[in-house]
Amino acid sequence: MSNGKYTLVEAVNLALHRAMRDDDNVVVLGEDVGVNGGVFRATLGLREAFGFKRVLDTPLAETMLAGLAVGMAAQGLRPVVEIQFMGFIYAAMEHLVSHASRLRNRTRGRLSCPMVLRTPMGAGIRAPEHHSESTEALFAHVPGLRVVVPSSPARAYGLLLAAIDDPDPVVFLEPTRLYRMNPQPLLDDGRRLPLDSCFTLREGRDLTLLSWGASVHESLQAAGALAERGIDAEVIDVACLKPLDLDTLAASVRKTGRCVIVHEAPKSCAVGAEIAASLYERVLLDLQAPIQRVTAPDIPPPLYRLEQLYLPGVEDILAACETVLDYA
Amino acid sequence: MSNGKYTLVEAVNLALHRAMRDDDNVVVLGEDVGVNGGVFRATLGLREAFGFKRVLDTPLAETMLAGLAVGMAAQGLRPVVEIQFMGFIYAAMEHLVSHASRLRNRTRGRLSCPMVLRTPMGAGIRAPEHHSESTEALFAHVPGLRVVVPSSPARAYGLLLAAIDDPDPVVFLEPTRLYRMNPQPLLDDGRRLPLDSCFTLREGRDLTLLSWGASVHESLQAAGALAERGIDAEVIDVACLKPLDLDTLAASVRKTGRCVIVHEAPKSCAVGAEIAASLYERVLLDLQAPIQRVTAPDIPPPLYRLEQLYLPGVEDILAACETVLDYA
Amino acid sequence: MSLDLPYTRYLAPDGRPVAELPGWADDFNLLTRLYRQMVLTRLFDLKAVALQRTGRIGTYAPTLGQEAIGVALGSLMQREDVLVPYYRDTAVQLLRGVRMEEILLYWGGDERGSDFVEPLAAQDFPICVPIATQALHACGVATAFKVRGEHRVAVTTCGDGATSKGDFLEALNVAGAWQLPVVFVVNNNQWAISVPRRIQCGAPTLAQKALGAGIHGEQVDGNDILAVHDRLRHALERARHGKGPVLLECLSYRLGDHTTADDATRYRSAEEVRQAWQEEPVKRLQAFLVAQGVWDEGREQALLADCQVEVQRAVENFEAAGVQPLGSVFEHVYARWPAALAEQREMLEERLARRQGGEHHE
Amino acid sequence: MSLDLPYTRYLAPDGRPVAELPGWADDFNLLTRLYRQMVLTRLFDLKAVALQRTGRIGTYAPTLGQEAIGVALGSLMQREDVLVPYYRDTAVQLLRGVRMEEILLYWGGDERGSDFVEPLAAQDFPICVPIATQALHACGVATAFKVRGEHRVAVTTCGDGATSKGDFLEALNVAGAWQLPVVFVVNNNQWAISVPRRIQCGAPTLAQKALGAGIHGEQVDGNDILAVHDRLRHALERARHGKGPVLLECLSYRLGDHTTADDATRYRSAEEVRQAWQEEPVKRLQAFLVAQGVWDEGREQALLADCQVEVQRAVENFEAAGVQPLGSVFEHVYARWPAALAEQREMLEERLARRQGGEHHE
Ligand SMILES: Cc1ncc(C[n+]2csc(CCOP(=O)(O)OP(=O)(O)O)c2C)c(N)n1
Ligand SMILES: Cc1ncc(C[n+]2csc(CCOP(=O)(O)OP(=O)(O)O)c2C)c(N)n1
Ligand SMILES: [Mg+2]
Ligand SMILES: [Mg+2]
Repeated sequence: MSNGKYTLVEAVNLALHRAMRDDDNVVVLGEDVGVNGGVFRATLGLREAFGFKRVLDTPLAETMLAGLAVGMAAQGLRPVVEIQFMGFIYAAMEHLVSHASRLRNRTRGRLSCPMVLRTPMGAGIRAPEHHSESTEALFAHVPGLRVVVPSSPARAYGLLLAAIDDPDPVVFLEPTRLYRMNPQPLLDDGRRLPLDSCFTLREGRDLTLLSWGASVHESLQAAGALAERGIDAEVIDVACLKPLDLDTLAASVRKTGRCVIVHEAPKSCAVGAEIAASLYERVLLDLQAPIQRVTAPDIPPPLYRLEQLYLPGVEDILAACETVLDYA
Repeated sequence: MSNGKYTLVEAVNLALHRAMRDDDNVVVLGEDVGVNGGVFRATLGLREAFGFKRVLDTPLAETMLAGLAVGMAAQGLRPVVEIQFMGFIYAAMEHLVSHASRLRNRTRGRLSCPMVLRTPMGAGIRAPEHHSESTEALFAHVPGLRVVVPSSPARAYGLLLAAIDDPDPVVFLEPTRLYRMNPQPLLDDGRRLPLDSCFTLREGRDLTLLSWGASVHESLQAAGALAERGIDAEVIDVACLKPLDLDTLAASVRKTGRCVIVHEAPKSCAVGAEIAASLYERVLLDLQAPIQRVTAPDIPPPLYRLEQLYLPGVEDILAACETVLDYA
Repeated sequence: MSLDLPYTRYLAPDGRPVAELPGWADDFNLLTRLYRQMVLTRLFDLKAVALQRTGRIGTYAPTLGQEAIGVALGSLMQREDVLVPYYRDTAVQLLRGVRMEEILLYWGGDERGSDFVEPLAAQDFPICVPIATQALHACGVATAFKVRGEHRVAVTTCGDGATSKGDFLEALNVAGAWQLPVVFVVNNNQWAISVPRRIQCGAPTLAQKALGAGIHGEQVDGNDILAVHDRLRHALERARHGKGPVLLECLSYRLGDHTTADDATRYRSAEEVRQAWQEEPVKRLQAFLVAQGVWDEGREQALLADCQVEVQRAVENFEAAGVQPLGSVFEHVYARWPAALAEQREMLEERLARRQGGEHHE
Repeated sequence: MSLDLPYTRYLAPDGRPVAELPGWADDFNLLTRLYRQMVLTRLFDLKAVALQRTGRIGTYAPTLGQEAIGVALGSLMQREDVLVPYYRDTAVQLLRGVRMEEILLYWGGDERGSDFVEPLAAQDFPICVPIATQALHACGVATAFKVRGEHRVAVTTCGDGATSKGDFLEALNVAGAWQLPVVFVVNNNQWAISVPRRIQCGAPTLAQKALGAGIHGEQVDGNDILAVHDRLRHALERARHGKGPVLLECLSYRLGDHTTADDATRYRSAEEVRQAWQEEPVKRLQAFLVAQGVWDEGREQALLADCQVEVQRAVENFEAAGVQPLGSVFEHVYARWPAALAEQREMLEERLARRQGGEHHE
């Protein structure tokens, strides 16, 4: 937090401080979130500032974390759960699918579930086994959930505040690869960002690059490289994966006629498929070329020596851009 | 099983008997699978035929079921787990994603996980809450798994035998709505069906109807109605959702130029999205109209009084067919 | 290892006291109120089964023979407490103010059955079908009480089968670690569908699962409402006053099928069930009350008549409820249906238009 | 409730006997073998940390101070038994025949590290990172033994934190219900990253989690290899002979950071760690052996020199291993890569072609 600049993880921390200060109902819980401030330090200082009643170091159990949050949220608290890595979120699945996402619907609005489940996602930091997952598609398929992935400090701050405010459950996925990259100036003004809009990071007329999470950065780099060749790429951070802001995405592709989707998750049945399918439904006649998906292959994330092979790289994005640009 | 005709659930039962007879390593486990023969009677008679050592009534715990199966499979058994309803499969997720699907990969082939996890899926039988799920997309996204959905007694028989034979983990989803429909003749000859091919149920030249599970039946009915109007629909049971036999699907759509995908799961990020996105990648120029998806809306399955609203009906499929046929 | 966990029973199956009764057991007003409520519950429960048999509701999970547990619990919980029930909780739900017609709506496939109108139940959870998951929700509710410093208790119920699932065990553990104001009531009715108690767990009691979590556990005769009431009262007081959670294992028997979709004769003997009928809670309390001279055939007949009227009225209300507006399927998925998903509502409207004539929905 | 679970300790922290030693404790051949193995483990472990510090492997979970548990276990398991370990099991893995270079490969980001070449470990599970999940795999392995009527034992290890997770608790329950030949070894090293033991569980011991599952549980001083060895030997025999599972809680202390990515000074005092060093297992056994006259400085120096050579050789083998063929990422996902996914291999080949020059992979 030197010189008013913040990394993404510091922005998360700032938002948590802000949310806890503004609303006594916000309670943070998870493994190592208290004294240790989280293994990535996302919850640093919260225990000191808000006490052990609102910053709970829990027993080690992810099913429990999600289940507790459902009960707390139904009581009007706003629990913010940290799952230590996305690879350990699966035990929380039953409570997310069968309860958190439906409590409001099941009770015709009598009870609701304003909880946030935060977790670091993605590969690329030479982490141990099971620490490199991008399984956002599993959540984006579940009606009643929101799924949000910030890719900059400012978006992390504004989206997390909005997620905590939101009256419904939000799965909030924080790309570990970006946690400590590029500190950026940030005003701690409590401003929320909308939870169902994407962010156009760069306007362009020749093609649309759609991405989220850490891949946004390779997409921006690819756009930079294209610009040097006189090609004007629009880059959109999809950011909110459920619900999807298809109107903005479609408008962009309608304009450019060409689209490349970039994500870190394995290709099959990922969120990229939904975006592609939906775009075709909306803009088929405007498309100059088939939409390309630049993704990980359908394999588990390899251990770190080969993880760069798994991650879509700038060259891969550029190759896909060439394909859509050259398509006759 | 009157007159050599079998319902889908009887075909499952027949396959289980066959597999257990042919291979001592096949072991069936789950809640109520033993004395009771399963709540749908899919495991009827197995306990009597193969004894309590190979037909295990278990404590009530789905995480445990999946975890046990991983350990058993690594030891060379071929566990066939029954999850009582798909709505209770989520607790098994961690073991499916982090272990079953990767044990082979993690150990470079030293250990493997030839297990089958069977579960009844889908709505339409006026079942209680949480008994009407179609969340196949959650599994179809996971590298290392196979996901199979039979939609006839013969396919249930042949695909289940193949799933049990398969050296890798298979999620086998049995549409409850079809369990007791239309008994069909079946030869108990042990013939396996391939696990990565779809089934063309009806050939046609005007449009392609792609579906799986119970929706296959509405798709066939729609094709019948279209035929009366002189429209010749090809109907394909996709059946194997992971991996997807895209070659066959693409060939059909290349031929017909029009495609409607029908499934019971909510639309967003479902398997239909992957099929559509992949087809566009392959056959964009052959398409005469955008692919239509006829699905459930993005809502939890309603309790049964309104479940017919949730399920795609024949009229809905016909409307989508009209859209693709009329597209200019 | 022999663990001498407490086991409480006051009344023998024939209603005769087998131990010195607790002080409050001479409050015959209370006891007849409990009795009336058990009878009402039983009649309503039988009616629900009958409604399923004629197709007017869907699958239902009868509470037959297990009324003492829920009636004791419902009569002891305070207004400010929160119930986090499972699907075999008709008895306690009725006492929490959940209306009979709401219970019928729920099992009749209508979400309004979980939108309890009575304020008493306004914070109670709906029936929980995914086994044992409710135990964690109750701990979350109790955590909220603790965070806010409120003297309220979260009470959760489950069956014997549920005690094998991680959720239940994780819940015990966190309840013990945090000394949460939560009471776990296990209705050990000896069966989890077709799976007998002995197959669930190798321990002689389920109550001893409390020990690994460092919480208090004990057993009661779940067919003896005096025992259940007495020990539950202690458990609730204890939890309410910050003295920690309790696991109360109530030994009962599921006299009916698991649900109306089950056929229990497939997996248990008629003899076992006949035996169990000897132990059932309604007759037991009745015998006690008759022996005390505070109950007789006349009162019984009057009670039955009253109950029938009440049940019948509920059935009429249920049948008058009609179907929810079809758009309701979207209304409560999110607080506001996201604009981004507007297309889906249009899809549904078109679908409705096509299906006009109503042949597909009731 | 006071539960008198057994607790075993033979040697005080200074190595002096505090109880009558078990018969086998005069087998100084065995004891010096155990001692040598503990020293070798410690040196290898320190080397692994050093390799991480210089970027030659990734995150590593040191076993410093907990060597007695794994060394006792590894020396007692039979050839036919199966180990289902967690990530802090360098000690036992080495005795199971997992090669040092394999352990380095694993933590160095290379799957070949889980493809154990020694036949002894051929059926052992790889290191398990998702906490407690391995406990169920071990029960599955034990189920296979039981189904086939084999007299083999599945042994699984985990930390204190892991005992809170449903998987562990469900595993205990099914092990008890089915009387599986499985031994659960809990390395209670007092910390789960920054979370102290007391926050995990309200019960005074973790061993008593056995009671709810109806299985045998006990505690040992995990820094006293005589105690660990003795009680583990009993546990394995018991399980092997069909007498049921055992939960053995070994009280130890994590002298190092949780992993090389952790900084334990953030959450625990130097004083606590200093205290814990007084109890550590290597010095304790050494003191005992010296007192028995079977160990001395000369032997110690020779041992250290031998170990250094062995560790150094392993590091060289590790560094000579090179990178796996890149296509290996597809080879083991399925037994055969599905034809339907052929396109994905092509995608990868193109990706490789583009990245030639190798700037993106080591
Ligand atoms: C997670 C989950 N698994 C399986 C089921 C299916 N199921 C419904 S009730 C039941 C048995 C429960 O037995 P128990 O806990 O003893 O309660 P009881 O019904 O006997 O009151 C099962 C297996 C479910 N509802 N939820
Ligand atoms: C399911 C799961 N949740 C969280 C983690 C992250 N994590 C890794 S180790 C650890 C603490 C484990 O403590 P303990 O069980 O005591 O074992 P120890 O590391 O102390 O030996 C945590 C929370 C994980 N690996 N798996
Ligand atoms: Mg029961
Ligand atoms: Mg520990």
